[in-house]
Amino acid sequence: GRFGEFGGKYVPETLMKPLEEVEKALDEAMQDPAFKEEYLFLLKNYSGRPTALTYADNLTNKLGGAKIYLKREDLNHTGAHKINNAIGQILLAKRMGKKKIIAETGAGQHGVATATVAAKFGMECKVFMGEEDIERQALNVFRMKLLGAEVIPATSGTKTLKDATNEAIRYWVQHCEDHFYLIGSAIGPHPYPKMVRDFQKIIGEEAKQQFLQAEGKLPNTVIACVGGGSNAIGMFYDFIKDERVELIGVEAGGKGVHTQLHAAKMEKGTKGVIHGTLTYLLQDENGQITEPYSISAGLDYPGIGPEHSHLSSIGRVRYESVTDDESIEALQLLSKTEGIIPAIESAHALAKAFEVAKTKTKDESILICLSGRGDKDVHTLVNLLERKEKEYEHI
Amino acid sequence: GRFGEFGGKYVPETLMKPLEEVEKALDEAMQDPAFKEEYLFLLKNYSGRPTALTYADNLTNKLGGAKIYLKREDLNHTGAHKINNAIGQILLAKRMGKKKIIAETGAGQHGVATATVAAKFGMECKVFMGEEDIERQALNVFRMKLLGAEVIPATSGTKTLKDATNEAIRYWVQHCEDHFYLIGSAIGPHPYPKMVRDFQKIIGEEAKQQFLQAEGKLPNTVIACVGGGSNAIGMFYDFIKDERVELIGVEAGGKGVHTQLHAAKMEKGTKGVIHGTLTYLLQDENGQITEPYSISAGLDYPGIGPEHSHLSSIGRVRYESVTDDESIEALQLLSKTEGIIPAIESAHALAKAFEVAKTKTKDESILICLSGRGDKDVHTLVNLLERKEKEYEHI
Amino acid sequence: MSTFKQRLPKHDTLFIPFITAGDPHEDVTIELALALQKEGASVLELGVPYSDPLADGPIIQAASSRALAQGMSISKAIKLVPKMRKKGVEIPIILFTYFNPVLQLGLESFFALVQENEIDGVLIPDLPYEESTEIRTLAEQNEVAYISMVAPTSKERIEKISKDATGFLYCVSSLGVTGIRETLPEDLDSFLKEVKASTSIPVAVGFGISTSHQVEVLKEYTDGIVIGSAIVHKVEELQSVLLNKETRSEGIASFQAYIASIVSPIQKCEV
Amino acid sequence: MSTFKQRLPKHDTLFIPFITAGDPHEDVTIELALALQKEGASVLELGVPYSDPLADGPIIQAASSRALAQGMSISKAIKLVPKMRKKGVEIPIILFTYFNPVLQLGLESFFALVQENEIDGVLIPDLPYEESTEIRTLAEQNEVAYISMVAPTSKERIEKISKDATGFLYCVSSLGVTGIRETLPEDLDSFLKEVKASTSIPVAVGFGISTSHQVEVLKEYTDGIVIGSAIVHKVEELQSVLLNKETRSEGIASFQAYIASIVSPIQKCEV
Repeated sequence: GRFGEFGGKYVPETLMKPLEEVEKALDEAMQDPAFKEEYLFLLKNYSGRPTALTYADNLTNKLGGAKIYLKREDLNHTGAHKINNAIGQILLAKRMGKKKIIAETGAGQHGVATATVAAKFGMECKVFMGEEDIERQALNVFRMKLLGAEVIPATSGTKTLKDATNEAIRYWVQHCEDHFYLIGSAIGPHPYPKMVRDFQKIIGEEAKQQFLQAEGKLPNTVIACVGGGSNAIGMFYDFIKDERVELIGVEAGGKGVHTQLHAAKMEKGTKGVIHGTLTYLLQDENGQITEPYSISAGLDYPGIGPEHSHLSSIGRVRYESVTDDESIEALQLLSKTEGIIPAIESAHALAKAFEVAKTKTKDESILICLSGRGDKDVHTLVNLLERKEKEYEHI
Repeated sequence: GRFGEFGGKYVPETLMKPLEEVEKALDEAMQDPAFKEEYLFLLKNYSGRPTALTYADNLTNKLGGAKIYLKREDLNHTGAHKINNAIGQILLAKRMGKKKIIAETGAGQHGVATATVAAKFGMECKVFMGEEDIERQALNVFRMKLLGAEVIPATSGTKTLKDATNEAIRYWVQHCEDHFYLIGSAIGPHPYPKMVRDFQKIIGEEAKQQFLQAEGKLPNTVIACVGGGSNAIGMFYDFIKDERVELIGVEAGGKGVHTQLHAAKMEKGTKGVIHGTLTYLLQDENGQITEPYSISAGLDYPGIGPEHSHLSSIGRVRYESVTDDESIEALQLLSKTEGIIPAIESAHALAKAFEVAKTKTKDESILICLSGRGDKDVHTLVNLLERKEKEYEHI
Repeated sequence: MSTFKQRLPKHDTLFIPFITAGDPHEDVTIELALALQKEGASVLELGVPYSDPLADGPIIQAASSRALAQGMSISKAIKLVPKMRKKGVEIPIILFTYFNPVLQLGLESFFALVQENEIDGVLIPDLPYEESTEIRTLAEQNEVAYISMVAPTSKERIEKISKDATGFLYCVSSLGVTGIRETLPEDLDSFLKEVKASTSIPVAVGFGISTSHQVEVLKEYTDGIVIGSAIVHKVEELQSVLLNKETRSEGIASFQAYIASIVSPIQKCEV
Repeated sequence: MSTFKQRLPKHDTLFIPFITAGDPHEDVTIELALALQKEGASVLELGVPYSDPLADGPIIQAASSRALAQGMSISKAIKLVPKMRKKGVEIPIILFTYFNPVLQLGLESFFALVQENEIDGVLIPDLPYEESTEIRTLAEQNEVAYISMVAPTSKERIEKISKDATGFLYCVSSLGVTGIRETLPEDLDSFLKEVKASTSIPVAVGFGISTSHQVEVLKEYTDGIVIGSAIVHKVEELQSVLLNKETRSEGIASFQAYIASIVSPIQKCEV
């Protein structure tokens, strides 16, 4: 249950048995061709995979450097990569005979994905969500309810994703006998980070095939944004063995990593335990976990998936950060030149990729994981851009 | 330029030449394998086609009748079938050497699709939208702007889709030399209804293939909602020759076709000319076009595509209507049982399909065009369902 | 022979004004028609208000809305004509209407009404040549002029349109809808020359003409000048004066003075 | 031999109260410790407040927040213990802390601090058996008891956990986090019997115990009873009285009375 020194199971004893059961069921499922078949069937016929690989010709010409390719996870059912994992885990829950699902959510994307698969499988679904996030993301809350899920406000701590996760785990401790906890990112105690990776690695597998078909060779660089890191690990995994492919994970630099307002765990965090796993995280000198910040609700999580910590420690993946402003600029640029409004999360990967593209030749190419669509962020953007306009007027 | 007695070109003389040019360019393009290839390339690599065919197993079991299959146009880039046509027409515009695009939009879906392809092709884009709709659909307006389009308020008449279309046509009359008018539904003067059909018929072609693969036979019934009717004609077209397949178009019954508040052109309309085509439409005894009503912004258009009028007149397609309330119920049912939140437009087709399914045996099957996703409607639904709750409390 | 030709005055340059029936009131419309005749109108274009006037700019759209709010309809507009005749309007009257109201009456009934009510011609701006075969036949049978339009984009279409044109041939001055334009296209003269060469009936030009200067320049190249939006705009300005019965004659006088100022370059006397 | 065993009073049934260090103030914590000893506490569980206390219910979470707001930290909590000793607390003191604060100190430094400050045991609720090898070794080297937990879900895990347990073995009464429960699981007795059979060290039960009735019933099946949330809840109730120096002794008296009422079924005297 480790990735190098990272990972593990740092949970109350009560959860050890349920975790062992998940692990055992997962191992068996992964050996069972029927399980994989059903997983792939649903990805194709329910979520619409394979997702497209889009060559951003306009943008490539505009930047004048490396060719830019986008892996279009935004085209999945519910609008992001989250569904890949939700489908995998709900199939496992079904296999384990569970009929009740728990999930945590920040901005609501994983909550919507979980509520979606729970509806599809006729299961009861409880989504824990910070009280503050419930207010900020009212539309996603409504979507979850429409899908039949119960949204439970997390009122402890900072009332955001971190605390929603705490509450979900606490609820699970109490109800582990008949509930399956469907974690949304490559975090949490073993076997979750591995399981989430295995249900997300289809992103990179598909992208590699599609890229080879389009270009006849591997990309020079693969870039993905990292909050907990599920889209990134899913995108990177199949490329890890291709040593000449440069892999870059992009964290949320918020207002800048020199300030307190960021979510750059790799750059500014230290090793510690969060939500059951040993990894890099943001904490104070006493080991109290601190609240991260990012304009992107999907990236402001204080920890990072343990496999990323490992990939960083062995130097296979480079982790960098991008600020709020840089990500918004990238979002606007992609919208205007390619007609694709990306999620603000994904726009972090784009911002880094655009920067890198300019330093490369036209023979080189960059593959970016466009993890989700930006429709969910339009509210945030309206407020932000209106505020910017006003600030500008004041000058 | 006719479908039986319907269709034609009822436009000011100034537009006759531009229309002839569009027609000529279209005929040539359709003969050109390179054109079709680029169209299909973009559908695949940009919009993510083929869209999935989803078997709604839960729902089928729940209703206990015919098998229900959903053609998932909601999985397209930008969230609806609109993009199929927008891609086709912008390719034609490019072929004709045009660099400026005009479009009309009601709820904003076609506006977003047009702004999207205009961005992708580096073209200037003006979207005409009723002043009232601009207010009601602020998020879609923002999306269009983010994509670089200019949104021009239509301030005449009822300030909704009908008038936005009038304004777009007037603008086109004035600027037809360098502008391409990208119409969003199977309406307007010839060759638009035919062109839109030809760019949408991929829906039915794909669905038929997928259905044959899944079931080994044709569906008994194919159902689609009809506003202007582009998703419906796209879905039906490839099935028209399969005479044993029952085809049903579903119009918006609004508050009921016995009231004034509906958009049921086939059931309650009469023949006339609207936006350059002869077809069924809603009008008063003096031939003044009246304002339709539907909870669905995409269905409340006073006319219907002329090919539908033809298909109705020859008895090949049956047109029925579904009320606001029935569509919302269907929307909720699909969300809760299949984890798919459909657009309110598409929910009209669903409502009719569920009704029909119950009357059929388990050996029979129904194929429904799920024309778009419901995310865009969440605002409407929140308001509606909150109001219903309040009404309920008052009882 | 059509009544159009019989009624057409022998003016050197035809002045063809447009007003919307029922704007601001049908009584006023009658008086406006008379006033226009007094100021030398050769032909009157009487517009039927329509909910979706595709070929019109904002000024005539607004007039349509006002007239519809007054309850005006195609039948009522047609029935206004005998009242005009009674009051002394002798020039040809052309009914300007979109196609849909005609269709709702039914083509046969429409022409029966038109003929019965002493209307001399019909102009349907959204019924291009190719869609007008039946209506042209009916017009001919009913001895009603069917006014055809040609536009700067018409090019090789001019020939076929001209060939079947009756009454006068309406040249759209520039791309666009009706309205007031500061400047007219530079190549308008060559376009008009081409059209004139294609037909023996009078050629009139319209869309955007609003000043006496424009009239002065254009009369060299054309047999007639259509003025719509400028006139309708003046009616809108005078609306309240015209609606009030006590001030109406005062309003009509202002209206006439305005018309006189625009058409001053055209001689009123017959040739 | 560990200091835990040396300091453990020979009570028939061990009463093991839990309080959060620094809630509502570190001075109060010391007095509460003394008061608990007076009311027969056999072992004191001193909780280190933590930002993300996964194993705790709302009552102890709230106490953590209050203590953190007071500036409490793991080092400060550890350094409270000598002050308690100085005031007369003689029973074993167990530091209850989540793993992350320990990790930030570094395991070696942590144990050095623990030993130096006369702490007798360590309980880390989110460090299950499999992850605790290193820490158990260090605990042994430092002669500090490492308190292990078993839960109703532990099943076949009980054996290996028991084998390596030191101090006392903490049985979690039911699935869930800390808190006050009206009823305890029906099959708790058989679970406790099974655990007792697996070890020679005392077996204590905790999670959810809050009434003298529960204590009465449970003492038949267990060597000790842990009471946390009920006590912390009382502290929260008395918060303002306890914070005010003038009313503090009054508050401590109320606190003691409450404790006495819960633990009444347990004899205070040593066996």
